[in-house]
Amino acid sequence: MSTYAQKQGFGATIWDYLTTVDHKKIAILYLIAGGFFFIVGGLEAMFIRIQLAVPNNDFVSAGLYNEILTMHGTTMIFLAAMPLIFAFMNAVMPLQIGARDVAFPFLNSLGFWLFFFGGVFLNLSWFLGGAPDAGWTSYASLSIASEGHGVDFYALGLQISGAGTLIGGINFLVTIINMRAPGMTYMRMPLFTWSTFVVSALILFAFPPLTVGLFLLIFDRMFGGNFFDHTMGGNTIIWEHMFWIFGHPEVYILILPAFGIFSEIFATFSRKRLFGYSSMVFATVLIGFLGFMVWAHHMFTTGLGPIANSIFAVATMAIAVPTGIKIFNWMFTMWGGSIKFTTPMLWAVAFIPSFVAGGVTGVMLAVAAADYQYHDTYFVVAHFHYVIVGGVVFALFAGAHFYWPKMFGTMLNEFLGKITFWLFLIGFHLTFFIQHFLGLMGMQRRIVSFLPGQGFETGNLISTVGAFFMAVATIILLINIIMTTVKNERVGNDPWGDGRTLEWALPSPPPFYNFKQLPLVRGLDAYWLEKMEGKKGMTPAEPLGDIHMPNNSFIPFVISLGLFVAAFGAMYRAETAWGIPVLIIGLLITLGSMAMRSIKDDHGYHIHKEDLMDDDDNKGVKA
Amino acid sequence: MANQQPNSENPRIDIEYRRKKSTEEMRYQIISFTLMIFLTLVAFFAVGYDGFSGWFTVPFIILLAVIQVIFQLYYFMHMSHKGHEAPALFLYSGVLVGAITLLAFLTIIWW
Amino acid sequence: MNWLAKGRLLSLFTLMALVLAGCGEPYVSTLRPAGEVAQSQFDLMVLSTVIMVGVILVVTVIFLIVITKFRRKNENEIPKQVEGSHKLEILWTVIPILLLLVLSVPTVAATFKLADVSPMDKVNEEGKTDALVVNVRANLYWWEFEYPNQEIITGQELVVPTDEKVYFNLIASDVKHSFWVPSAGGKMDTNTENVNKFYLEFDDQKANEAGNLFYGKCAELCGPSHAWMDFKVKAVSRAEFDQWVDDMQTAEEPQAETALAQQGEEIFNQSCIGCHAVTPQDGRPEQARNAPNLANFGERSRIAGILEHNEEELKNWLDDPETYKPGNKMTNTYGDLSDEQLDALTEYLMGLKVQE
Amino acid sequence: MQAEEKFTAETWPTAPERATLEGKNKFLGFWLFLGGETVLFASLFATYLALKDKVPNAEHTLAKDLFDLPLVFAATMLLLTSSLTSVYAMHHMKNFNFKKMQLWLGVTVLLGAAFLGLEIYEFNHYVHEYHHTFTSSAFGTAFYTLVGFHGGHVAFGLLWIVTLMIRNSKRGLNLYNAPKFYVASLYWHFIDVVWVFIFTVVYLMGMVG
Ligand code: HEA
Ligand code: HEA
Ligand code: HEC
Ligand code: CUA
Ligand SMILES: [Cu+2]
Repeated sequence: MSTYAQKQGFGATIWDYLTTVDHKKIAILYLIAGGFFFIVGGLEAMFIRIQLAVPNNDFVSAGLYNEILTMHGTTMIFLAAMPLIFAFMNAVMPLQIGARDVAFPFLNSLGFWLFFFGGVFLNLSWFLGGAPDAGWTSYASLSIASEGHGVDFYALGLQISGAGTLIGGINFLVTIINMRAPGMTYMRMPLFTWSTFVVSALILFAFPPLTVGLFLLIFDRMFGGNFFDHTMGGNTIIWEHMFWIFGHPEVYILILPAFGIFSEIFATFSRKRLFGYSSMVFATVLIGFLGFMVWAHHMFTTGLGPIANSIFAVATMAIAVPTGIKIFNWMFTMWGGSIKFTTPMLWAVAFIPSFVAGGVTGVMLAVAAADYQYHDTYFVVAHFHYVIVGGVVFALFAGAHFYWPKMFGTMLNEFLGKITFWLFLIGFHLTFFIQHFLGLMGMQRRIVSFLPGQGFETGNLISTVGAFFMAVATIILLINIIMTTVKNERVGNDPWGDGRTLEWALPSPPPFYNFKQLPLVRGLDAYWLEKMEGKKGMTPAEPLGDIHMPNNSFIPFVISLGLFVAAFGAMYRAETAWGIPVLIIGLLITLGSMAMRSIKDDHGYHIHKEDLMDDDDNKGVKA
Repeated sequence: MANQQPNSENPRIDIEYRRKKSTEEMRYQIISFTLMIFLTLVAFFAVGYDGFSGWFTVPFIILLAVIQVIFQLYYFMHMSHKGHEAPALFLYSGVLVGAITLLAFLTIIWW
Repeated sequence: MNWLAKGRLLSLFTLMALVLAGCGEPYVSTLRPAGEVAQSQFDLMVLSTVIMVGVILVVTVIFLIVITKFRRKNENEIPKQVEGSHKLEILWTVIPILLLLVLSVPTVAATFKLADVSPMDKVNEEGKTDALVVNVRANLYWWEFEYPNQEIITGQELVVPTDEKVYFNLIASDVKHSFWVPSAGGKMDTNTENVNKFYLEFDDQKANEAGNLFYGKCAELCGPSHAWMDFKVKAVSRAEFDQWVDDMQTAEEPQAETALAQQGEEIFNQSCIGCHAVTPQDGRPEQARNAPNLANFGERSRIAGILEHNEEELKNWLDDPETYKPGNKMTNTYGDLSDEQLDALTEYLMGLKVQE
Repeated sequence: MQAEEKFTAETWPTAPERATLEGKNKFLGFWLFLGGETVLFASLFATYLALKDKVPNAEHTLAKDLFDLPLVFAATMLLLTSSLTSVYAMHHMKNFNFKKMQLWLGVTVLLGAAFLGLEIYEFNHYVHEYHHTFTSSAFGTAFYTLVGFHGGHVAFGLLWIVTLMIRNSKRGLNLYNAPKFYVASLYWHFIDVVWVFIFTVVYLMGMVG
């Protein structure tokens, strides 16, 4: 079963990826799938912007618009941003703590396949009678009333991919707690690892409410339940709470890893250690903690009453403090440093003003009484695209350029990278800055079109033009990726020259067992410390020995496939004869493959010391 | 990765001693089980007995449930043993998030 | 806010207010507040914007210094590895906290003030309130406004007196919507299971500037025609309002004057009366009132909330409501109408007026 | 390798479930999972409490008239006892006594199955005697969802433990399966923890009103 030292054909490579349990390959899978869904979500965004370019436009119909809008939000959040973040976590975090692998390689692969099948399921709705159309928030009264299967696709698809995310979160937590290399204390962990840790904890506690909420929705829509039917005693506000108890932490699940990536980039390209490391850690934890206390700021106009609104308003504002600490620490990391404006650094630098602009509008939204005006207008749309695009997407682009060599062993072209950056930056501000004013001038969000004569024309046109800049920028990035891959110029372990953390001590890409010998960590920025002492690499913490590796497995794919099949059965259960059998078959596939996993012992295999010895680090990457 | 984690147990540890320890622990388990049964009985009686008002009974039986669960966690699930710092941290975080959820649902979901 | 009332801060505020107030149309923009509620929300916006602009300025200044001064000049330079600075860190922890305190006090105050609907609950001897109360019922793409004390009902166009508080009971009859009159004040959701209450106030002078007609919107996604679930607010003086109420209360069964109108009435009574009432005192229960009341349709300013109020558009609407509001509840509830029938109905409907 | 090493009572580690890295990971990962489950059940409890006695009209049975305390008491005793028997099983696991461990696990499974039987009887009773069904009211939906989720956990737990027992019946204890047994017993205790709140919050508080 070993994939060690084999030359592979195309079919074999595919099979390898379908069965891989190697965190670095799973990272690549996440990158490809997440990147694909980003393009899909981006195309949906383009449709939105084209439709809204001029008043009374009929580029898309009203019903279709609602589907596009819902799928844009859902796809971007669940199927693009989160998986892309998971890509970097998988690729980098285990290396950063000096681990040979994650704690549960099998579950890692299961997490990916669940996400993937959930996402595919959700998107198949386009071809099977219509996508969900109740907004990414799927508020209960509308989502119950929505006809067809759109919302069923939403509920079942997110349920499946949500399970994958939860599994991923637990896996990262255990990896960080149990598998740090000797000397890698908590307070020596790089910030990206810290943010992975906090985010995984957020996932652990935020996804169960979503799971429950989705179950309630599924029960009501598909099994005659009455949770949200007020004529039967139900209450739609339950959904709103459940969704936002998940939904608010979710936005910090998106942004904290972005903060982590930027922390690494700022330190690297300023050649300075992170300013105020311990308060950065503290702020990350605090943001995560406060993230659970503020969800009702999305419900100020629901009618919770002034006491609840005031409490949640003040709690929300509090988050500005730890976030501010981070902003200033980043700027003072650069202060006195030696800044090199590489592409990743450009993204990082541009992130500061962009994100601060989005963050402060967040605080404005937290002013409950004023939010009665902002809520559900383009002001909110502007706010969250400023934080999400200006924070998360910038970080993903930065991370893609920064970690590309570590993941693939080649460098993206810096010139094209900079073009992508400038086009995207300009497009981003053009698109979203003006939306603040549109909102204040009275334009609600989620409208398929607007009537002339309200003063919305110019603003919307500008916004649409901006979106095209972003699309072109994204296309240039794709070209860059293709060119780089075709050229295939290999780079060494520390291609940026300024790497600080452990991953840069390994070849690019690292051998599948990561570390031949676990490194001894002697402080923060472990690799930098060694470099400053004139050493080439890390000092090993153990003698060379056999390495235990897990076997590849096709089971995660099959488990996820089973749920995918079962979801179709569940959905068409009521109107077709084949629904129930398919549901049962799907569940049997899943349970059967789970049983197989637990019945067949899988102890993995060993790489022998002797094989490691002739394996030269720099060309040791054959898998 | 087995070579990363040498077995920390001392193989010469006195088996008799271990047996004794473990029997002793089992005795604690039985005691906590008895207490749990007792608490359950009290709770059922408190509800069955008409003399108490709901204002007393409800907090009272919830308190009993919490005590009982603490027994479960610390004795049956060994959270009193060492090496349970991370489990405790995450379990209590879960309890906190859950408690906030419950509080919200009891106060700001009306009627 | 006395403590602000001097010095440069004030001028900053005025400047901010001016910049913002330059935006939008007076009948729809939150930046052109036309009443007490919108005004207090606007004040909060200005206050928070000033603080935020301050924050952004500080960040920008440090940012610009950093990215200009500390560029790498020499490939071999290794800067000093600074761990941090407690003094600085305390500084940027404490200052934001202070700024947020400044912001949260008026926030909480305004939140409580805007939630004060106690006059709604004060009932006089007749079992009515002295305050003006309107029951708003939101339905898929149309609005019903019931004046419980006056015992009249109207649809799509809310009529209110200026310079006094108008209290609202808000509920939805199908899915959730949200009631929003941007220039008069923030929105409030109409939930399906419970009544929400709040108040608005319309300034007389501002109403004049806006042509006495404010735009109202649905601000919660509610289906395909969410974008077109508009309504209008006619803000008139108390005297005019009283007159209107009186006319509404005394309105009788509509009399079709011309022959064409009578023909229209006939068609209407066959196909439409099951849903649409034509008198302002509709005694039917809520569930039966499943279409806008048309008693004063001839005096409206829009058809179905969005179309120009003229015969042409009315015919278009009656001919095919689906093109204008996809998914609306009127489509396909009556047979195809011929051109003559359309003419007749139009004549009849345009004649539905309560004021002379 | 270490995981398949043969042990005797003397060489068997004191904390066999955490003696290997895999075991340690499993142990911690499972505890974290339980942290998430806590939130999951808290959300279900919250939903139930928000919808308790919310019925469309006066003809529907409310919690007060519905619940049958003796039955619940019996179920509670079964589940509490099964928690103790699984403690016994782990006690023997740590003493490297495979036979006794299997025996006590078997008892646990029987008690759990009896509990499940009672629950099914109870649901059936409510449906037929009181027309209190999943679809009859929001109260009904919330009740069956919360209690049913717990019942589902019990059923899954039974399946899991039985699979473990059968799979390992010929092999005895080793460091590869010890964590599996341990984790399954943690799961079983957690089910009991949830039940303690169900009988308190749903049934007892339901009777108080
Ligand atoms: C990555 C995602 C992300 C992030 C990081 C944030 C961050 C914040 N968000 Fe945002 N938000 C969203 C994503 C995000 N949000 C989304 C998607 C929605 C809409 C969902 C929907 O309805 O579809 C939303 C909606 C939303 C609302 C509801 C609006 C409405 O619907 O009416 C509110 C209200 O309080 C809010 C507040 C905040 C606040 C206070 C922060 C804070 O965390 C920001 C903190 C940062 C700063 C403040 C800047 C840096 C700080 C300093 C430089 C220090 C000094 C600053 C001060 C003293 C102010 N957000
Ligand atoms: C991660 C989250 C995320 C991201 C990255 C984005 C990115 C963008 N969003 Fe989105 N957005 C949301 C999350 C996000 N959004 C959410 C949650 C909502 C709310 C939904 C709801 O109300 O329910 C929303 C809503 C929303 C609206 C409001 C719709 C409405 O209320 O009616 C608008 C309108 O302008 C918009 C625009 C955009 C634009 C222009 C981008 C751009 O940045 C996108 C840029 C990317 C591209 C343009 C890629 C395109 C690439 C190509 C075209 C390549 C060509 C193809 C090939 C070569 C094959 N978004
Ligand atoms: C099922 C009930 C139903 C029937 C029958 C019906 N309508 Fe309607 N009508 C509605 C609804 C609902 C609306 C609101 C549509 C919207 O705005 O979404 C409406 C709107 C209108 C409007 C615009 C109202 C306004 O206040 O601007 C007019 C005019 C109208 N209908 C006339 C008619 C005529 C004429 C007929 C008969 C030929 C008719 N309706 C039959 C339900 C009905
Ligand atoms: Cu009604 Cu949107
Ligand atoms: Cu939020």
